[in-house]
Formats: sequence, C-alpha cells, structure tokens
Amino acid sequence: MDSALIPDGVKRCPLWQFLLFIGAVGAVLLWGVYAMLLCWLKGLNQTNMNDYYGFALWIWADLGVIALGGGAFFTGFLRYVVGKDKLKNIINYAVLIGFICYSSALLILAIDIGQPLRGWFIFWHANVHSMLTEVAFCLSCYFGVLCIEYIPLVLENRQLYKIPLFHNLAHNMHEVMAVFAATGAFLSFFHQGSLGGVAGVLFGRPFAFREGIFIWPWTFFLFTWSAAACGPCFTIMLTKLLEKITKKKLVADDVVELLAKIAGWMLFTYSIAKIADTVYWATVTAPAQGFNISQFYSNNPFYGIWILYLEIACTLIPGLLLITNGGRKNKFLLITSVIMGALAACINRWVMVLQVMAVPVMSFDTWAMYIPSWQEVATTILPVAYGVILIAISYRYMPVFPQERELNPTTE
Amino acid sequence: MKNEQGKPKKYGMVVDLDKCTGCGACMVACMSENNVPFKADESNKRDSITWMRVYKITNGKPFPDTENCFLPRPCMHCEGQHGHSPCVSVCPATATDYSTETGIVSQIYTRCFGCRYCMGACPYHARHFNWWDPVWPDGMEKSLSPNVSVRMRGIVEKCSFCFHRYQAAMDKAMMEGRKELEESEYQTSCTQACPSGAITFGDLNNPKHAVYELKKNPNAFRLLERLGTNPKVYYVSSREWVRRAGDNYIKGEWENKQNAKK
Amino acid sequence: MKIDRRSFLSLGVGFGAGIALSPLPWKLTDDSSIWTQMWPWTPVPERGESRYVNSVCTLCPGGCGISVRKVEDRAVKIEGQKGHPVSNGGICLLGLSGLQLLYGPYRVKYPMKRREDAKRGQGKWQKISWDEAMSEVAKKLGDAKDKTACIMDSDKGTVPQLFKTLLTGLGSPNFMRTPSVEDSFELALLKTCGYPASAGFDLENADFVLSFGAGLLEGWGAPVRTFKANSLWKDKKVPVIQIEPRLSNTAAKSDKWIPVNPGTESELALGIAHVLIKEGLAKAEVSDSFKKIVSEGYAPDTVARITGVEAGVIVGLAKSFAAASKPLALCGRGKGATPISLNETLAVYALNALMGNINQEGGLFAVPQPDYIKWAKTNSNASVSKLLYGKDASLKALLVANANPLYSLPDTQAVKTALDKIPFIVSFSSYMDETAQYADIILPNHCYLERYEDVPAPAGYHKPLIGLSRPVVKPQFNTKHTGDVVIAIAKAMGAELPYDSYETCLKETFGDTWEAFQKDGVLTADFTPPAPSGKIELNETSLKPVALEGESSAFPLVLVPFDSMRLSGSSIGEPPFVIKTVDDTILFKNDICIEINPKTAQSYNLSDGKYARLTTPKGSAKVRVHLYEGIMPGVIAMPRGLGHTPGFTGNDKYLAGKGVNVNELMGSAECPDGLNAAYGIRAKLERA
Amino acid sequence: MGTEEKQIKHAADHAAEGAGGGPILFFIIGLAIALGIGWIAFPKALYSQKQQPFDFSHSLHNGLVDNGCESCHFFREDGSYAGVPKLAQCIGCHEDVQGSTPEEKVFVEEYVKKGKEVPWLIYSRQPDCVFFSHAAHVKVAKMKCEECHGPIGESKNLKPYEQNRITGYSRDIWGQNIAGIKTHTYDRMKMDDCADCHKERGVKASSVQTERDACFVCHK
Repeated sequence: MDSALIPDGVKRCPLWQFLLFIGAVGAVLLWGVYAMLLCWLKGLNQTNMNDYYGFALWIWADLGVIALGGGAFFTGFLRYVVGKDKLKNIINYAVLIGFICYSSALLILAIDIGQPLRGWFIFWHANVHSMLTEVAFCLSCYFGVLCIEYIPLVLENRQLYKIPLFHNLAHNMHEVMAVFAATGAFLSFFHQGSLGGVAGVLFGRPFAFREGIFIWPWTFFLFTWSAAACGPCFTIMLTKLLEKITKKKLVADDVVELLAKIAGWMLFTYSIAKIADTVYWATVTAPAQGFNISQFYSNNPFYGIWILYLEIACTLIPGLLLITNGGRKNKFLLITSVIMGALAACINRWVMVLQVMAVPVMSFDTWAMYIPSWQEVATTILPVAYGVILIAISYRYMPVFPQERELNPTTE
Repeated sequence: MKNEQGKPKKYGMVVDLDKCTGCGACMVACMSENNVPFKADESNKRDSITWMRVYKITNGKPFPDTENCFLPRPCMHCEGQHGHSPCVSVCPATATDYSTETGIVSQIYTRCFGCRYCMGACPYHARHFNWWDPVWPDGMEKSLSPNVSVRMRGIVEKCSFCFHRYQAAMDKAMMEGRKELEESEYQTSCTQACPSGAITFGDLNNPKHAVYELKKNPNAFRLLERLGTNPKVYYVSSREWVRRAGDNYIKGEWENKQNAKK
Repeated sequence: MKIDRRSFLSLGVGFGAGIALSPLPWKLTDDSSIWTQMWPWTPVPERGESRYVNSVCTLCPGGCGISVRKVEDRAVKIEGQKGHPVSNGGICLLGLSGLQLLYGPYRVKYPMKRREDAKRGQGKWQKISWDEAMSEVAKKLGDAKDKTACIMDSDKGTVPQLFKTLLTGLGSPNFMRTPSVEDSFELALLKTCGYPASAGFDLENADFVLSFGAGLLEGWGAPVRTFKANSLWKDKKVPVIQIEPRLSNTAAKSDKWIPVNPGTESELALGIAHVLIKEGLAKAEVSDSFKKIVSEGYAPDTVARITGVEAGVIVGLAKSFAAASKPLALCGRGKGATPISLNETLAVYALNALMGNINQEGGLFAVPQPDYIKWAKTNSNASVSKLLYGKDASLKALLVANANPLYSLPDTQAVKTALDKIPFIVSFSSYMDETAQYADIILPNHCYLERYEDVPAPAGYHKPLIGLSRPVVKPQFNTKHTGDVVIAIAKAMGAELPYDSYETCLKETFGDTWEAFQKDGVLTADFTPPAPSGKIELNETSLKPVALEGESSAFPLVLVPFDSMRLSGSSIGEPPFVIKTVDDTILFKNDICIEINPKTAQSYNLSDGKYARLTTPKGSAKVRVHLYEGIMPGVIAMPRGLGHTPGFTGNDKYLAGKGVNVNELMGSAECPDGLNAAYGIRAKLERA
Repeated sequence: MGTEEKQIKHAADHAAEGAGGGPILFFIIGLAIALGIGWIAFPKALYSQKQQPFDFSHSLHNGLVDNGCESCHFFREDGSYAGVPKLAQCIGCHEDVQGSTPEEKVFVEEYVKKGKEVPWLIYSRQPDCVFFSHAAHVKVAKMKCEECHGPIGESKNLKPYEQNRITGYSRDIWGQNIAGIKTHTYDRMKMDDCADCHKERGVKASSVQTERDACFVCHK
C-alpha cells in the first residue's frame, strides 16, 4: 500500500506489521506525553525532585542523549572534515540518531524548567558568564545544523525526490554539507564541553568542581572527548541493533570497523585523561576543600565507589578492545565494547548530575536521596519511544543506508 | 553608593551561636515579612521554602556527653571572587545578580525561568524552588505585604536580606535629603525579631556598624570558607566542635590548624 | 491562472512572512511570559499607606508588647514593640504568626448551634443570630443556676471577673482556671509568704541560675523576656545549670546539663539544700522543721541513689550555688503548662530562701495579685480536679472561654467523659478548637487582634504590670466581644452590673489611669516587697512524691512530654508558619516522632524512623521512632502541642491532623495538695 | 545525468512555465492578509477598553491647586509615594457638590456620601515585581513628572483605560505604538525604558554580571 514511498530496491515488512509496531511504541509515547502535560499544567511538583535534588533523572537523560548523540558530530567531522569517505555509509544513520538525541534533549529541557513559557529568556537575557547559556546557544544552533543535515535525507524519499524543488534542494544541500559538518563539529565541541563545564564550574560543589584552563574546567574537555568517543559507539550499537531487528546487513563491516577503530582510540585516550583527572581531583582539588575521595561515595546506599571503577572500566576495556584488530573483528567483542562505550557516557553523566547533588557539602547536612516519580520516568521514556518511531519511519521510507541495496540484493 | 569610608557597602550578618536558642522566631519573622508561602504539609524540609532555616547540629557524642547547637542559615550573599558567587555566575538569564553597591545577591522572580542551576550551585541550600503554586486559604492573603512581590510556581527564591527594607529606608533618607543610612534604619526582619539578640546586621565595611568589630572575634567563622564562596554571614561560637562543623576537614587537618594557632 | 498546490504554498509562505513581520508573534511571546509572571491566581497585595498599631499579645501568658504593621486596613506584619517593659522589641514565633490566626480559615465566623440531629463533636452546625444565641444561653443558664461552671485560662483581669460575676449571680462558685505551673507557684507562695501572690523572678540580675527542668528556652514564663535574660547571662558569663532527663534546647544552651531521673528533681533540690545547711553555706534562716527533714533524709549519697546524679556533683552544685552572690533556683517543667508537685516547688523555693534571695534583687519575688477591679465582689473558685476529673456529675452547664480543656488537659478521655455528663456546653472560642467542636453552642469572641482586653501580670514578671491589648483591625467576621456577651447575658438574667458594654467596663475599671493606659499600653504600680519570712514548711505529706501511673512490670519505660518554642502548645494549635519550623524529627508527614535513646531502642530492636506502638495506662498511639542521644535511657520523650483534631473539614488541614496529642496518653495524677502534677507516665513500646 | 534526473528536470521547467506570476501573487496576498492581521486586527483584539468610573479633568484641578502635581499626588512622611489620591484627600474640597459638572455630582453622590473609594484604573500601574522610588526620581534626580507620565496635567478628560487581555497590564506600559516605537520619553514604561534612561544618565552601574544597574534597584 505504501510501496510507492519505500526506497527502490529494498524490502520492507508489510504495512500492517509496521503499523502495529508503531502503534505499540506510540502507546508508550502517549503515556510519556500525558506525563509531560501533567508536568506542564500542574508544575514540577509532579516529580520527586526537591530543593536538594534540583537536577535529577531528566538532566541525566538530557546529558546522556547529548553525549550519545555525539556520534553525529564526530562521524560528520570524520567524514567531511577529516575525509574518511568510507563513513558516508553510516553518516545518515549517525545524523538521524543525533537528530533524535538533540530534539529529545531540547524537549526534556522544556519540561524540566519551571517556567517553560519564559524559556526564551535564556537567549534574550543571556548571561555570558553562565555555562548553561553557552549550552543553550550551541545546543540550539547545533540542532539547527542537524536539521539541515537531516532534511536532505527526508527529501530523498522516493516521492519527495520527484519534486524538482526538493530534489534540487537536497542536491545542493549535499554539496555544502562539509561546511555544515564543520560548523556542527565546532558547535558540538563547545556545547558538549560546556555541559561538562556546567558541573565543573560549581565551586560550591567539591564533587563536581574541577580546575582547568582559563574559564574551562577539565570536565569541559573531558565531556567533549567522551562524547566523541562514546557517541560513535552508540551509533554502532544502534546499527547492530537495527541489523538484528531487520535481519539484514545494513552497513558493511569495514565501515563499522573503521568507526570502531577511531572510537577505540578516542576511548582509550579518554580513559587515560579521565584517570588523570580523577587522580588530580582526588589528591589535589578535593582535599584542598577538606574532602577525602571516600567521603563522596560513602553513606550512600546506592552509589559506592564501584561506580567510579565501573566508569573507568567501561572506557578502558572497550578502548583496548577496539584498537586491536581482533577485538573489532570478533562480533561478540565488538558489540560488548560498543555497549560498554555507550554505558561509559551514561554512567559519567549520571555521576556528574546525580552524585553532585547527593553529596552533602555542609558538614552537618545529610545525603540527599531521591527516587524518580512515574511522571519523570514516563517523560524520560518519551524520547526513547519517539526515537524508535522516528528511526522506524526513516528506515522504512528513506534511503538511510546507502549500502543496503547492495548488501541485500533482492531476488526478484 | 559608597559609605562614608569610601568603601562600597557590604551588608552582612554576625550570628552569635552561643545566644541562638533555636526558637525559630527568625524563620517565622522572615516568612511573615517576605510573603513566603506555606503548604498543608511542610514536614518534608527539602521542598519547604524557608529563606532562613535553623539547623540543629550535634557533636555526635553519646549520652550524656551529647551537645546540640543551632545554626541559622540565611542566604550567605557570597561575594565569591569579585562578586562571582556560586549562584550568580551560573544563572543563564541574569535572574540573580550581585550588587557592588550593597553586596547583596538579588533574585528576580519574574526573570527566573526555573532551571534550578543556582540551587545546584549553592552549597548552603539557601535557594528554594517553588515546586507548588503558592496558595493562601481564603482570607489569609490579607496578611500579604505589598513590599515584597508574591512569587509564582516554577521559580527559585531565596533570602534577600530584606532588601525591600533597604529600599524603604533609602526612600525615607532621600526624602530627607540624605544619601546615607543609619545602622538602625536598615535591619532585616530576622535580626529585628530575634528575641535573643543573636543576630547582628550591618555594613561589614563600615567601622560605625557593630558587625565591623564583631566579625573580627577570634571565635568567628564562616560556613564552608574553604570553597572560596566568601560568604557575608559570620558565626561566632565559643565551642570548638561548632567552629569545626563550619567547614570540612580531612583527618587531622583541624587539629593541626588549632595547634598552629597556639 | 491555475490555482494549484503551489499557489497555496505561496500563500502560506507569504502569510508566514507577513506574520513574522508583524508584532503579533513577538508581542505574544512577550505577553505570554508576562502572563506567567502575573498568573491571575497569584495574589497581588494591595499597596497603600502603612502605619503601626501597638498592642499586647495574648497568645500565651507572656504578655509581650507587639507592634502591628498595617497597610491601609490590613494587618500585614506583627513585630515586637520597642521599649515594652516585658519584651522590649523582641517577639516569639507564635506572636509573629498571629495574623494567620486572625485571617485563617479556622475562625468561627458567626454564632453557631449544634444541629439537633447531630451528636456532640460531629461537626454539624447551624448558623444562628446573636440574639437567638444569647437568649438561648441565658435560658439554659437560668435553668442550670448554681450548677453552672466556667473554665478559663486565667482568673485575672476584667473578662474573668465578668464571668465570675455571672457565676456569682447564678449562685455558683464553679470558676476554674486551666491548671498550670502558676497553681504550684501561687500555692507555694501563699504557704510561705502568707499573702496571695504570683511568682516573679528577677532573671536579669541573677548571677547563677539553677534550673530544675524549667524550659527557659522552651517558653517558660514570658518567653521573650526569658530569652533576653538568657542572652544577658551569656554576656555576663552567668552560669546556667539545667537539670532534666532530656537534652532540651535549654539544656543545650546551658553551661552544664545534669540529666536526672524523671520526677526526682525535688529530691535533688533537697539534696542540695542538705549540703547548704550541713556545710553552713546558707545565708538565711529557714524553719526548723525544714532543716530537720532535710538534714535527716537527704544526704548526697541517698539523693544520688534516687536521682541518678553523683553525690560529688550534688555537693559541687551546692557549693557553686552558694558561692554566687545572687544565685537563683527555678522550677516548672517546660513551658509550665502543667502544675508541678508542691514538694518540688517548695524544695526549689527553699534553695532561694536559704540564699536569702526572696524578694531581693536577682531573686524570687512574691508579687501581690492585682486588685484594680474594684467592682468585683465575687468569690468564685473551683478546681479542675473536682469538676472535670471527679465523680461529680451534677454540673448542668459549662462555659468555656480562652481555654481548650478537651485538648490541653491531661487524660483527654476522662475530660471527654466529664463533658459528656454536662448537658449544655457553651464555647466562646474565636477558633474551632477541640472544645468548641464539642460544644452545643459557640458564641465566637473577637480574635485577640480585634478586641480590647486588660492583660495583668505577665508570667514570671517580678513587678506588678498590666498590659492593654487593643483592636488592631476591625472585626473580620460576625463575632462579639465575650465581655459584651457576658454582660448582656448577666443582665438578661437580672444580674446587677454597673456597665452596659465591655468597653465602658474597661474604661471605668481603670478610671483616671485609663488615658495613660491607652497611651502607653502598660500600667505599672510601685511595689515594695515585704521582707522575707524564711518560713518554708515541709511535712511528710507534702514530701510524698507524685507516683507515676502504671505498673513498672507492664510498663517498663517512662514517657515524658516535652515542650519547645516551635510547638506553641497553644490551645488553638500551630499556625502554618509555626508548624513549618518544626523539624522532621518531631513531625514526619502526619506522624509524631518520639525521642528515644539508641540504647533503649536497641533493646526493642527499633531503628530510626521505624513505626512503634506506644502504650500507657491511659491510651495508645502509633508513633515514629527518632533516635536521640540526648535523652536518658529508659525514658521516652514526646512533643506536646501536636494532634489537633480538624474542626472544619478541608479548611484546617494547616492546623489539624498532625501527630498525636500527648495528653491522650497522660494521666492526671494528683499530688496531696490537689495539684495535677503529672510529669510523666509509665509506658511500653512495641514495634508496629 | 541519468535518465531519471533528466525527466525530473524537464518536469520542473515545465511547471515553472505554466505557473507564470501565480506564486508571487499568492505570496503577496498571504503577506498582505498576515500584515493586516498582525498590525491592525491583533492590537484591537489584544486590548480591552474600560472606562474610568467617571471623568476627571487634570487641567481644571491643576489650575486650582498651589503646589502642582504634588498637591494631590504627594509623598508620605516615610518617603513612599501616595499615588492616586484617596477619598480622604478629595473630601477636603468635595464634601458637597461645588461646581456644576455631572462628574463631580457622580463623585459626591456615589463615593463621597457613601464613603466608598473610587476604583480608578491606573494607567501607569507597574506590575507587582517593580519597586519604583518616586523619591529617587523626583526628590534626588529632580525629574519632572511629565518625563515619565507625559503632559497628563493638561488633560481635560480621562482617556479610556486599555487593558492587555493576556497580561492584565495597562496599555501605557507597552505604549500606544504596537511596534513599541517611542517618540517621547513618556511613550513607554517598560523595563528597557527605565534601563536606557539610567544608562544615558550614568546612574550607578552596580551589577557584576551586566555592568549595568543591579536588579534590586527596581525590583522587589
């Protein structure tokens, strides 16, 4: 029925099956939308956040998806700026994931703030000293870039492509994509970094505070680095997941391996930087404010010091695996590595958001614990459902994977 | 505006913890002066708006050597480094600001859009978010003061050192052709109410104000000074364990500091 | 021309461009954000001219001067009144939140009568007119005659006198005052000084303070004055010793806290007296009988065994007490909301007498009762123990004004049973408190900020003083001054009263001094205290300690109520601002927390925050456990002032339904002199 | 160029020929409609018009008093500004009907005799978050009332009060010009107007963040 919309030469599941799937995921989406509306109409009292836990699940999810969406900017950077041409076979998907991640991030922010109708004050009354201002500007601009990168893909839909205007537009946009990719890489460098800066500049919060270069704390660079390292892992992970679901090979192994190799090197170097940062913070920064590293992780039923070890393991191990040829070639090791890589970013963002809030700073204060309300969980799942739907639609109707036709020749 | 000594004004507080009895008058004086809202259940202290909160701290020793002390915590109006207090520099919309004229950290409710970054930045938990719509039971809104604007849901609020009293005092002074305020003309509501006289408020830069000398007390300390927040609220306690509780020290550090003093 | 898809596209693009080039989107964005800054449901306080009105706070017996800031006709803030002899600019948190009582939803807004089809306390009311209400009350009192009783929080001043006059007219002697430590003080002073007097303490001039459980920082005496004295002590380095089983705020701020077994304070005082006498440290004479009893029975070792305070400490206390030039010994548990046994009062008075500081600077004063109400020819006095706890079922009518016996008297169940036997209960309360809820008719008084009233003798003040409480705002509702109501009822029943209205009554009572009284808000009188008599009598009966109710085998623990400034314990309940200051270790959601030593808790396998069932011979309650190192093992402390019951459904969720009223678990143990001196009760604890 | 692309290009050329000036015309129509809505209909819809309780002539009163605006709009002793006069002040002259205007009759009969305050709608009423010190501007900076309020003292009638339906503010805050363009100092009373004037006159810059005035100068 919708075969006219489906790209040429590829096979898709029957429409009913597709609609059933979209319907199921759509129900989850609606649940999230309901929770979102509750938050907007009734206020943030719908959450379990409080004055001690001003940032919680949502901000973690926000930082998490931005880090994981980093695959888009870094792959784009490699493809268009560095000139790794091979990556053109995965760039569309990376851009799609990035687009989903960033639009979700903006949506989460719009739910998270207490006065959504005044959200634009961040641009209009911007305070240049605030890392959050930098985040807002770069994030929005980069989202614009992602739209520009994503639009040609939409226009390449078989029917839309027939319209000359769209056809030309898509064509011309492709021509100048290098410029946008470079801009995107630049913007991303800053906003990924400023998200790290958000925590790192909090000199009232010894767990988060980092010394650094000029106005940028170490976390600024670490966040950019980790996004560049973990984002591609996430892209690979989702590629493999989609291949599993569609039971098709969508990207050739050499493409994946190239990206994995680069991600491996990024992870490996990042883990060294992260260890160095942790050691300096634990031995110099924190003690200067009267804290032992153990204090940050004690008295807490949920986060022991293991979370730090886990984070480091999740960067070092996949890093080591992916830089070796054997690690990349072995399917199991490759998938384990990219999952760990994606996990590393999530753990890091979790710690840099929630642990920061949980640790008491005044000596007589107590640990702050918090369990998210269902509204928070639902609104956090909302972007996931939205992402699944968007991937499904994009995959079905757009030529996301240039190699699909060639890797899956139709028998007809 | 500068005071007679040519230094900018720097309003601050000295709280005598030996005198503070934890009675809570400062908390209520603040709430009633500043139109602070209330809910039916305020027992969850983590979403209860109290610009001034009195902490009960203990020396942690078992019976019968237990000791308690009360520590009132308003906003510290941190000066940070050159006015870059932890919260001011992070606010993305300039809703909170540091005034070099008075040293007061402002919070503009109508500018704030509720991102709560400042709350995360403040180690004193002096900032409170309006999680709920403020509701006054029918008739109770009659007790609201027009000098302080009522806050709306979804924004952050905090102690302003009763800045509206400064505005009113300046109005009166200007009316009388003066540009200077006497110490007594501008006092915060908590200072005025404290039945123990434990709170002293004034210009830390003005030798004519009591706080100028009081802050030099050898038993004076500030909360979390080591973080570099440079707060303007000083505490005085004759008890060593209380002074120690004012900051964090790694093992042995405090003892070394005490020995070095001797 | 062909109208196709493209035409619509162009139209749309043009429209979009046009809108963007118009002020519409930009102004809407701006306006919608302004809308969020002024949500229509967020109140905007009216501006206007502001001014101050002085009055006296009557929310507790402290009698502090207040200064109320008004904007036009609204009262917006209560502040302390500078220069007031009692409070001099200071104010407590309850006084500060008075406007929440004035404007709050828990006010009784018009006269109400219990609906015929409703039982008492069901909360079903019908609105009636003042005329109807007053004639009904007059009729019922006419029937009840001398079987009418009245209970108030005070027996001094014009309003209590009017009630007494009404009762006298009915031939009834049944005027009761809510029991408090004042009963103990007055009885002790009558016995030792020989004239009716209130106890006054020259706190400011004392140079050594020995407090037997007096909650100096929990609301004892006139709280603000006591706080100021405490700060003065800090400045002058006056040692303060606090003796009580729990590390209260007073104990925490004192120079030394001496934990003592609950209820053995009198023994400790006598032990100290023993040392003073034995070591020849006494500076004044006391009666021989006293000397004899103390010398024989209260040697430090004996006292140490009873009290749990080491003998050496007792001797040390005595020595440092005697070494001070103006030492002052104080008593009265917590705020003084309950009487203490006569033997304890006398023992502590004896310490003062031994140091010769009765009616002396820095000492204990017997301040003569005010007698400015010349028109009163009444002799009406009765005790709560007889009428409300006794087996007496003869009362036909009860008038309740400024009191809430159903909440504030220990053994709530017994009080309820007594009230059930009284066929007609009239409440004069401004608020829907527990007793008002249980009344048959409510004749609501103006709130304290809407009415005139004379406020004699602030608690613990050492000079005669009368304050004037004045209307700060116009009455907000259809209420009437109780003075006016009583005059009208008395007149309707043919009583002879020289006044038609309360205001005239008040003015005439003060006569020539009224103008000055109006202007200053206080009246003071010269007073030369008589020389001390040194007559402290003790005998075997009065020394008999008040036994704790309950068998120690069944109830191994001791429950003591504790007071705190942040729990006003007022008969009305905690206004929202006050309850907001209460720690979550005292009230957690709607659960009351009890304090218990970790050692005790361990033996019951209880940890912090766990639920437990607390049972006493009088009742049982579900409580939450709060581990506190500052309490003696074996003792449980429970806050007093919580557990108010909802009066108007839905409207008073701010005041009511929080925790448990400790009086439901307490008994009304009586000491031999008729004082309800229950300081605690035996209790048991189980995991729940 | 592949055959497919060629075909598409051809189709595009064809389409362009057929449409002629169509798209431009429709674009202009759309633009015109939108501009009409945005510039004319929208402002009309945004504001509701309310009439004052009765008319009042500033110029008439101004001629009768000695002390200019401050005769009625005075400062209180505590330095605060009384704003629009209360009944108590008017009663001095208007205990009974003095002149012959119907407005005065309404005032005396409806308000003075009944002791009711006149519910004036205040054109320059700032939102609740604003603290404005008249003392600082009038007493210290010696500014004239007209600089912010315009020549209201010369007015013979009270204009209708226009209220923004969304914000509830008076239109005079944003100004009559919907685009927010002002020609006089008193045309608008938005925060930026205050800020501009402060900047122009070099009123103390006390903010660390913006190097302008700190927010607490004008907010409460």
